[in-house]
Amino acid sequence: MDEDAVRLAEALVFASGGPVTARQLQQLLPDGVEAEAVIAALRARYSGRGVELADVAGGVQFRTAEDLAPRLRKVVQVPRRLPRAAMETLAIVAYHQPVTRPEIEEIRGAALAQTTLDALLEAGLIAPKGRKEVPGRPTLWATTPAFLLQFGLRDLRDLPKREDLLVEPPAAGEM
Amino acid sequence: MDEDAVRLAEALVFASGGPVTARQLQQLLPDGVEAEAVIAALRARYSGRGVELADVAGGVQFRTAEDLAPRLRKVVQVPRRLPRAAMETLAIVAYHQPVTRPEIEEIRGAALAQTTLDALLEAGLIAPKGRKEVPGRPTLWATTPAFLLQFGLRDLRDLPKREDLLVEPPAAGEM
Amino acid sequence: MCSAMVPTSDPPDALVLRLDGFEGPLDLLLDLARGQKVDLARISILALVEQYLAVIEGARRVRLELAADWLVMAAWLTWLKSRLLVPKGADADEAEEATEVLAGRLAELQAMRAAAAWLNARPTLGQDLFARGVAEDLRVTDRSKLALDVGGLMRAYLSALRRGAGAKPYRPPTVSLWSVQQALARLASLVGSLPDWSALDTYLPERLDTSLERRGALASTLLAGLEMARGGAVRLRQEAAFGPILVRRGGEDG
Repeated sequence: MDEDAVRLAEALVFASGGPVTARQLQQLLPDGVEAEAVIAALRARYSGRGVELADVAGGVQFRTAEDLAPRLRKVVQVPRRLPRAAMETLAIVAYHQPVTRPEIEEIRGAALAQTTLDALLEAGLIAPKGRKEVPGRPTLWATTPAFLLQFGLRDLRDLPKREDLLVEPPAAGEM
Repeated sequence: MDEDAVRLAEALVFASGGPVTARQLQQLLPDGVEAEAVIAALRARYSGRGVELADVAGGVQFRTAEDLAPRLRKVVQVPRRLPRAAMETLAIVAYHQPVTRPEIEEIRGAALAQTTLDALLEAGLIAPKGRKEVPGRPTLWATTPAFLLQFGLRDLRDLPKREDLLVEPPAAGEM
Repeated sequence: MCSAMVPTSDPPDALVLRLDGFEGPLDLLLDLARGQKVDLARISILALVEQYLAVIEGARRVRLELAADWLVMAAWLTWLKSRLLVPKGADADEAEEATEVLAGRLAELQAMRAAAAWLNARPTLGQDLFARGVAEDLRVTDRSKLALDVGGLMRAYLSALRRGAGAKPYRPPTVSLWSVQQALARLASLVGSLPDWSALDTYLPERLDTSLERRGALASTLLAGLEMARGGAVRLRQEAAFGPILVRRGGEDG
């Protein structure tokens, strides 16, 4: 195999912004040199190396060898914030637990979407805790140990007192 | 040389795109394997190939071999070369950094055109670096790591000494 | 680069001056200095000054609009020339100093231009060498963790309470007042069982929480008493002004 052609193919695949097709390579090669053969030679050369020639979307591209990828992979943690409605619901559950969904809606003055409840359940921050013995027996909700962990609280009593929070108690009609 | 370590270094430097420092590599290597030695082995392996290992901006980076450039330019997108005024301004920033715009203008004996500044900023070759504590607090300019990468410098000390520059003035009409 | 004077054929001796080929007076001066083909440290400043002034003079002759900085430089060089031409005297030091400043500036520009040329001659990334076209991103973003803090929880609680309170329609506080009708019914049912005089306020209902309710009930009971007294069902008596009002069943002489 023509060493110069392999070097050129190597540089082209390396520098290209996307997969390189045999046709693209062929345009750079002198007459009589088959792009397919050059690519095959390049593939053989990189076989078993840290980087390998992979077939992707109609072309070839260098790619980290599969066995090395996990060692190079870096996990970047980007914590997400809860949406406002979920945060408010969580706060109400924390202060009023055990509390029913209608009670949460009453306190927030807004309907509680199922997705909001699901988000809190999925995050393991709240859990059902029995049913209220009133007609319809609605589920009672309470915070979980994961809630304490997440907020770095030892105990629910570590939360600021409601009275400390509300400088002016919400008198009816005032707020 | 530990083949696994060389493969890992190869994969890391390939995947990164930007320069990889010996320290970064060292963190991935098992105890007792010297990053510097691994890099040397990798450099030797790629010597004379279509892609070579270069020392730039405090680390190593794979780059295509220089002799292939004329052919690669046909298919790889090449940005426009910087105009003379921009190159001179860049040289002044490189040698006098951190430097203010009036100081650059003083050395060139000409006003610095906005388009020149924009071209250097857009190419990411210079960046603001604080302000000079004189009346008006003008912005100070300095070169970036991209400047080192672009011109293949390990660090700013790779620039020739000013005295050496003056020994052989470039022939008129070259620039 | 050496395009300060581009000779044209018509008229043969005239020069079309293109100062716009230069980036300012210093650029032109450096180009003229290089024309002397000697080390910058040994150029003849006087010759240089004269060349510059000649170029500017020529430019003005062809009525070119000359930028201020070209003329400022010309004026300064004219001054320098006059100092250089006078025999050694008081002004010589000043002239020497000015010459050094000019030579220093030319040397610096020369150096920077050489540096630019050196950079330009380097194998340049993106021109002569190419880095990897697409870097592989081996970073994995983990968004499973939640960013929560007690402060945010408090803010959420307060805003929930505010909205909850704001969402309720305004209802004036209900006050239950003892009506005259209720007082009449109560008085009628009780007065028969108490044949003797008794204080009217003993006929008030048992549960009166506020003084407003108490005063309202007292007024209603008085009105009920007066109404019943009018029909003769009860008799009312008051011993003294503001004294207790006494009530008993009517119909019999007391």
